[in-house]
Amino acid sequence: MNRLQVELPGLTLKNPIMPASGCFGFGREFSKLYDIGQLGAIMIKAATLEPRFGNPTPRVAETPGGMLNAIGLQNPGVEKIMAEELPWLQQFDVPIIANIAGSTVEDYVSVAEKISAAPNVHALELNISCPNVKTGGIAFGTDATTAMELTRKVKAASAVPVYVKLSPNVTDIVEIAKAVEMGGADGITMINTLLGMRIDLQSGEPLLANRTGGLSGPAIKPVAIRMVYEVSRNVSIPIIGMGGVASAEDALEFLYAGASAVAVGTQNFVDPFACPSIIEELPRLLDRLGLSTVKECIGRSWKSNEPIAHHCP
Amino acid sequence: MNRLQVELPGLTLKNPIMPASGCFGFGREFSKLYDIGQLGAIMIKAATLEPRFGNPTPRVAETPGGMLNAIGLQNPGVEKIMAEELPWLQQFDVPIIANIAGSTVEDYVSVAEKISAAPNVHALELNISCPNVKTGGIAFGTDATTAMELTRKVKAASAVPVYVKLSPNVTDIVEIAKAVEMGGADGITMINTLLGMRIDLQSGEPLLANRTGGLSGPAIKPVAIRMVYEVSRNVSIPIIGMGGVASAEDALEFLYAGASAVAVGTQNFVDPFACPSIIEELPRLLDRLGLSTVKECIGRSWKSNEPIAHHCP
Amino acid sequence: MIKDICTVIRVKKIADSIFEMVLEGRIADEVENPGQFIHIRVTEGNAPLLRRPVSIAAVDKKNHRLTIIFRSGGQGTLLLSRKVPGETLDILGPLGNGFPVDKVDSGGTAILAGGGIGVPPLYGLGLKLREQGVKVISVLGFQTAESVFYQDEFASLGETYIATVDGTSGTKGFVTDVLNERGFEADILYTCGPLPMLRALEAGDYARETYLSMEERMGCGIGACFACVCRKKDDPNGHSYKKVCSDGPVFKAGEVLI
Amino acid sequence: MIKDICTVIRVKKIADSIFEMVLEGRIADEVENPGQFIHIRVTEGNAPLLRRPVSIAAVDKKNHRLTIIFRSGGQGTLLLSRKVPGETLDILGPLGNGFPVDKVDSGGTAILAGGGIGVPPLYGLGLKLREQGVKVISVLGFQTAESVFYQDEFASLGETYIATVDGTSGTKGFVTDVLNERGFEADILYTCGPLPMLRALEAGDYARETYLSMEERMGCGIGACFACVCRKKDDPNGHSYKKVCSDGPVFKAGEVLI
Ligand SMILES: Cc1cc2nc3c(=O)[nH]c(=O)nc-3n(C[C@H](O)[C@H](O)[C@H](O)COP(=O)(O)OP(=O)(O)OC[C@H]3O[C@@H](n4cnc5c(N)ncnc54)[C@H](O)[C@@H]3O)c2cc1C
Ligand SMILES: Cc1cc2nc3c(=O)[nH]c(=O)nc-3n(C[C@H](O)[C@H](O)[C@H](O)COP(=O)(O)OP(=O)(O)OC[C@H]3O[C@@H](n4cnc5c(N)ncnc54)[C@H](O)[C@@H]3O)c2cc1C
Ligand SMILES: Cc1cc2nc3c(=O)[nH]c(=O)nc-3n(C[C@H](O)[C@H](O)[C@H](O)COP(=O)(O)O)c2cc1C
Ligand SMILES: Cc1cc2nc3c(=O)[nH]c(=O)nc-3n(C[C@H](O)[C@H](O)[C@H](O)COP(=O)(O)O)c2cc1C
Ligand code: FES
Ligand code: FES
Repeated sequence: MNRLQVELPGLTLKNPIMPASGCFGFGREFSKLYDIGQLGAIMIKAATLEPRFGNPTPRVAETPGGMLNAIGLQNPGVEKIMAEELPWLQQFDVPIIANIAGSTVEDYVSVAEKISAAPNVHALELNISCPNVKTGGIAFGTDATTAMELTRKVKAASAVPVYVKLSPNVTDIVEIAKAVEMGGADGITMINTLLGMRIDLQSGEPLLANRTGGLSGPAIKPVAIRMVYEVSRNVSIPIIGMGGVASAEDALEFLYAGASAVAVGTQNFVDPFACPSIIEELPRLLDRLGLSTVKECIGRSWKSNEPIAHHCP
Repeated sequence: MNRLQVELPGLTLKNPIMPASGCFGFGREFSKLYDIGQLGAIMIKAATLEPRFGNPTPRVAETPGGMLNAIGLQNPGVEKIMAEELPWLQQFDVPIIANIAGSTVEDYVSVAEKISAAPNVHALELNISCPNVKTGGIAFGTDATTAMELTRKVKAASAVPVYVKLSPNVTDIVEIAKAVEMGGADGITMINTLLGMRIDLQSGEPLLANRTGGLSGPAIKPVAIRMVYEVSRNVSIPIIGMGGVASAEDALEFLYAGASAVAVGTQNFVDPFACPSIIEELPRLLDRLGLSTVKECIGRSWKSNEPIAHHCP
Repeated sequence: MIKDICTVIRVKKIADSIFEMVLEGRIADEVENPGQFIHIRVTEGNAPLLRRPVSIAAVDKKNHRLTIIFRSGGQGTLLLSRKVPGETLDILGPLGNGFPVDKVDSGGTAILAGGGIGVPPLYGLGLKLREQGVKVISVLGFQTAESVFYQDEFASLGETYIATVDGTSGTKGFVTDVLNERGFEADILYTCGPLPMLRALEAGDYARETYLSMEERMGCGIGACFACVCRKKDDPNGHSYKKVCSDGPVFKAGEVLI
Repeated sequence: MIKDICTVIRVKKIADSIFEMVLEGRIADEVENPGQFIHIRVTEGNAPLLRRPVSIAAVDKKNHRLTIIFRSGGQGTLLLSRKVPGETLDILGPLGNGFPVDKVDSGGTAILAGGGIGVPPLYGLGLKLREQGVKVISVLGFQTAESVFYQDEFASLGETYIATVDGTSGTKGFVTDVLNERGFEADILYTCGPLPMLRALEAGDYARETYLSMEERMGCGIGACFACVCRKKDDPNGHSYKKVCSDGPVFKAGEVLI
C-alpha cells in the first residue's frame, strides 16, 4: 500500500503534492532539474482560446513573506499547448490538470472542450478569477450565480472531471463553493491569489505595470487555511488546497484543514526542488506524528463539526 | 510650518502616525517607555457597552510575516473606560480616536453617544467588522446597506466626527466605502484584519481557541495598499490607512496610495518604539525623496486617475 | 522595563535541544526578582515576526549579565541558538513580576519544583533564597536523561531530586511522584513548568504557600494587547482577569484559573 | 543549471555600496559563457522571499570559484553583503545564455560598455576575449568617483575609460559621451547597464554588431513563470516574446524591444 496515495475524481495521485498553475510552466524547465514523473500531478499554466502576451513588465514584486504577480495569463493558446506541450508531457507518468481561463463563457467552454480531449489531461481546473468582459470586468468567481452557470457549461463540455479554482477575494467563499458544487463541479481548488499592490517610493507609482497583482506565498497561508477549513465543512466535493505551501508541515496543515491534496506555487521559485522535497519529507513527517496515511489526515481539524464561532477583530 | 502636520475632520495631527486600536491598550504601558504625547493621535482599544472578557486563550498565533489574533474585544466597558482611562489620557496633548464595537445597532449608538462626550475624544472609529447578532452573525461591515445604516445612526448620536473602519473580508470594498460615505462618515480607517487560521500539527486542532483569528502585520500590507488605493479614488472623505506598517517607508507607501494618515498596529509588539521611530524617521525620508510635506504625498500614486485594469491571476 | 541592544557573550548546548546563553546589557541592571522574563527579538527581519519570551535564569549585576536557558524547537528559538558571541539582540525587559522572595524567612524551607523548560527561572530564585538563608530543596522533572540540565547547579543550592518520565535518570515519573514519596516539610513551594504539573502542585498540599509561574502565548509582552489573560479563580465566568505578562507570570496558587 | 550550496570565501567592499564576493561550489564548473548569472537565496527564512539574480563577474574553474559584484541596496543585497567567510548560500545557476564570445575573431576589437552595476559581467567577458586574442576597450560609467570599481582590473585588459555623471572621475557625462568623443573603431560592442544606456547604445552606431544584457524583475529565473518577458522587435504588438532569464539576459541589438 502506498501511504501517500489519494484518489480524487479523475485523478489517482501517487502522492498529494503537485505544482500550482502558473508556477511551473508546462514542466520543461523543472524537468531539467528533477524527474517530474514523481509528482502527484501537474497543474499546467492557464490555457486560453487565443494566445496571450500578458501584461507589460514589471510583472512581479516582492512583499513581506510573499510576492505579487500580474503575468496576465501569458500563454501560447490552447491549440499550441495541445500540439506542443501536452504531447511532450506524455513521456511522464503523471496526470495533468489543465488550468483554463477566458473572458467569456464561450471562451471557457471552447477551451474545455478541446483540452479535455487530450489523453493525459485527467481533469480541468477552471480559473474563475478572470474578469468577465460581458459584465464590465467583474470576475466570474465573485458572483455565485455566474460561477455556477460557468461551471455548469464547462462541465457539460468537458470530457474529464472539472475542478473549480476559487478566488479568495470574496465576502463569503462558502457561498461560491456551494454554488460551483451545485453547478456540477467535481472538486474545488483553492485559493487563487489575493489582490494586492505595492507602490514604489522613488517613482511614486505602483511597482507593477498593471498596478494591482495577485498576492501569493507564505503570507497568505493563514487566509487559505481558513478558507479551506470553512469550505471543506460545507461541501462534499474534494478540495485541492494551496496558498503559501513551503514545506511538508504546510502541506499537512492543508490536509488537516480539509484539503485532499495540496498544490505548491510560489515556493517553486524560492526552491525549485520544493515539490520533490516535500514528497520526500511527507512520510517522515507522518512517522513523526504517528500517522500512517495521508488519507487519514484529511479534515482532521474539523472532526468535531462545531459551527465556526464568529469573530470580531 | 510643521511639515508633518495633517488636518482631518475633528483631528489636527502634529504628525500622521498613530497606534492602531487594540495594539496599544489605552496607552499606559507604552507611556512607561516613551512620551506618548508625541503621537499624532491614539486609537484606543475597542469600547463596548458592557465589559467583555473576550475569547479563551490561546488568543494569538504567529504566521509568516504576520500574526493572528482573536482577543475577542476584551475591554472594561464604556463606563469604566470613561471613568478611568480617558481622564488619565488627558495629561497628554494628543487627540484620542475612540474605537467602538457592538453586537447590535443599539449597542453602537449608545457607546457612541457616551464616549463622544469625553473631552479628549476627537473622533470615533466605528469597528464594523463585528458580527451582527440580529442577522445570525454576519458582520456589519460585509453588507453595504447594513454598514450605511449603522454609520447613519452612529453619526446621528455622536458629538464628534465618525470614521468607519472597513473590513477587508469583502468582495468589493469600494462599494462598502461608498455606502458609509453616503451614511455620513467623516472619514474611513482601513484595513481591519483578514480572517485567517492556523492549525497545530501536534493536536490536529486550530491553534487559536477561537479557531479563526484576524491576520495582521507585514503580510497583509499589499492587500491594504491595494484597498486604500482603490477606495481613495472613489470616495471624497479622508482615509487613515493601516495594515502592516513597520517603517517610515511603509507609512509613506500608504500616503502615496491615498491615505491621509497612518496607523501602526502589530509593529508595536515587534518594536514598542515603532511609532516614535517612524515619526522621527519621516522627515529624513521626505528629505531623501525630495519631498517637503506629508500633505503633498497623499494620493501621489493615483494622480493619473486612469481606471484600474482588471487582473486575471 | 527598558529596551536595549544586548551582546551575546556565550551560547552553549547544555542538554538535548537545550541552550544556555549569556547576554550583556543594561537590562541586567534593572532586574528586580527572579522569575522575571525578557522579550527577545530574534531577527531584524520579520521571519519570525514576534518576540520570544524567555525567563531570566540568573543575573550577574556586577558584569551586567543575564543568563537564559531555552529549548530550541521552533523557528525563533532555532535562530536564537545559532547566535554567536559578539552578535547583538534587541531585548525588552525585564518584564513581569517574578517570584516573591520575601514570603519565606531565613531558616525556612522552600521547595523549587520545575518541569522541563520551567526549570531555568527557579535557578535564579534558588540563588536568591540561599543568599537570604533559606533552605532550598529542588525537584526537577524532565522527559529523559538526555534532557536533564543544571543538576549540578541546583545541587550546589541544596538537596536536588530528578524525575524523568522514562526513568532514565532519577525517579521514574513526575515531580509530584518525588514530592509524594519524600513528603518534605516546607514553608513555601515555587514552581514553573507545564500546566498539568502546575495543576497537580496546586491541588496537592506540599507547602504552606505555593507560587506558580505561568506560560501563555504573547503579543506585546507588556500588558497592552490582552493576548495573555487568564481568569481569576474567584470570578470564573465574569470579567476579572490577570495578564500573564504584566500581572504575572508568577501568581499565588488559587489566584488564577489554570 | 544546478542548485548547489556554495561557500562564501570572501566579501569585500570595493566602492560605495558595492561588494565583491567570492563563492566556491560546483556551479563554477558549469559556467559556459561570461554574462550568465546566478540566482541566490539570501536567507533560509522568507524575509526576503525571492532569490536575487546576480551576474557572474569572473570564474575560476580550477578552484571551483565564482566572483560576483553587487550593489547593496534593498533587503536582499544588504543581507548578502553581511555574509561572512564560511557561511553558505543556496544558489541556482548558471542561468541564461551569456555573451557570445565567438562573434569576434582573434585580432579584432571589442568595446565593453558598462554602466554601474552592469559593469561586473563585462569583466569576465573581457578576460575571455583577451584569452581569445581580442583587443578590448572598456568604457565604464558610474554616478560619481566613490562608486567607481574595477578600474584597475579593466585597465589590465586594455584601454579603459571612466565616465561619471558628476565628473568627479574621468569624463563628465555618460558612456556614450566617451564613445562619441573618442570614435573607436570596433567589430563588436557588448554592453550591460541601465535601460537608457542600452537604448542609446542600440540607437548609436558604435560597432558592427552589438549585444546587450538586460535586467528584469524575476520570479523563477529559469523560464517557467513568465515574469521576465520582453517583446520581440519584429512583432511589437503580437505574441512573440523572449524571456530575459532563459533566452537572455544577453540579446543581439534589434532582437528585443528595450
Ligand atoms: C513568561 C514566559 C517565560 C518563558 N521562559 C522560557 C524559558 O526560560 N526557556 C524556554 O525554553 N522557554 C520559555 N518560555 C517558552 C518560550 O517562550 C517558547 O518556547 C518560545 O516562544 C517558542 O518559540 P519558538 O520560536 O521555538 O516556537 P514557534 O513555534 O516558532 O513559536 C511561534 C509563536 O508561538 C509562541 N509560543 C510557542 N510556544 C510557546 C510557549 N510555550 N509559551 C509562550 N509562547 C509560545 C512563540 O512565542 C511565537 O510567538 C517562556 C514563555 C513565557 C510566556
Ligand atoms: C540577469 C541579472 C543580472 C544582474 N546582475 C547584477 C549584478 O551583477 N550586480 C548587481 O548589483 N545587480 C545585478 N542585478 C540586479 C539585482 O538583481 C538587483 O539589484 C537585486 O535583485 C536587488 O535586490 P535587493 O534585495 O537589493 O532589492 P529589493 O528592493 O529588496 O528587491 C525586491 C525585489 O525586486 C527585485 N529587483 C529589484 N531591483 C531589481 C533589478 N534592478 N533587477 C532585477 N530585479 C530587481 C529583487 O530581485 C527582488 O525580487 C542583476 C539583475 C538581473 C536580472
Ligand atoms: C507567477 C504566478 C502565476 C500564476 N498563474 C496562474 C494561472 O495562470 N492560473 C491560475 O489559476 N493561477 C495562477 N497562479 C496562482 C497559483 O496557482 C496559486 O493559486 C497561488 O499562487 C497561491 O499559491 P502559492 O501561495 O503557493 O503561490 C499564479 C501564481 C503565480 C505566483
Ligand atoms: C492584538 C490585536 C488587537 C486588535 N484589536 C482591535 C480592536 O479592538 N478594534 C479594532 O478596530 N481593530 C483591532 N485590531 C486591528 C488593528 O487595529 C489593525 O486594523 C490591524 O491589526 C492591521 O494593522 P497592523 O497590520 O499594523 O496590525 C487589533 C489588532 C491586533 C493585532
Ligand atoms: S502579551 Fe500583550 S497583554 Fe500580555
Ligand atoms: S523569471 Fe520566471 S520566466 Fe524568467
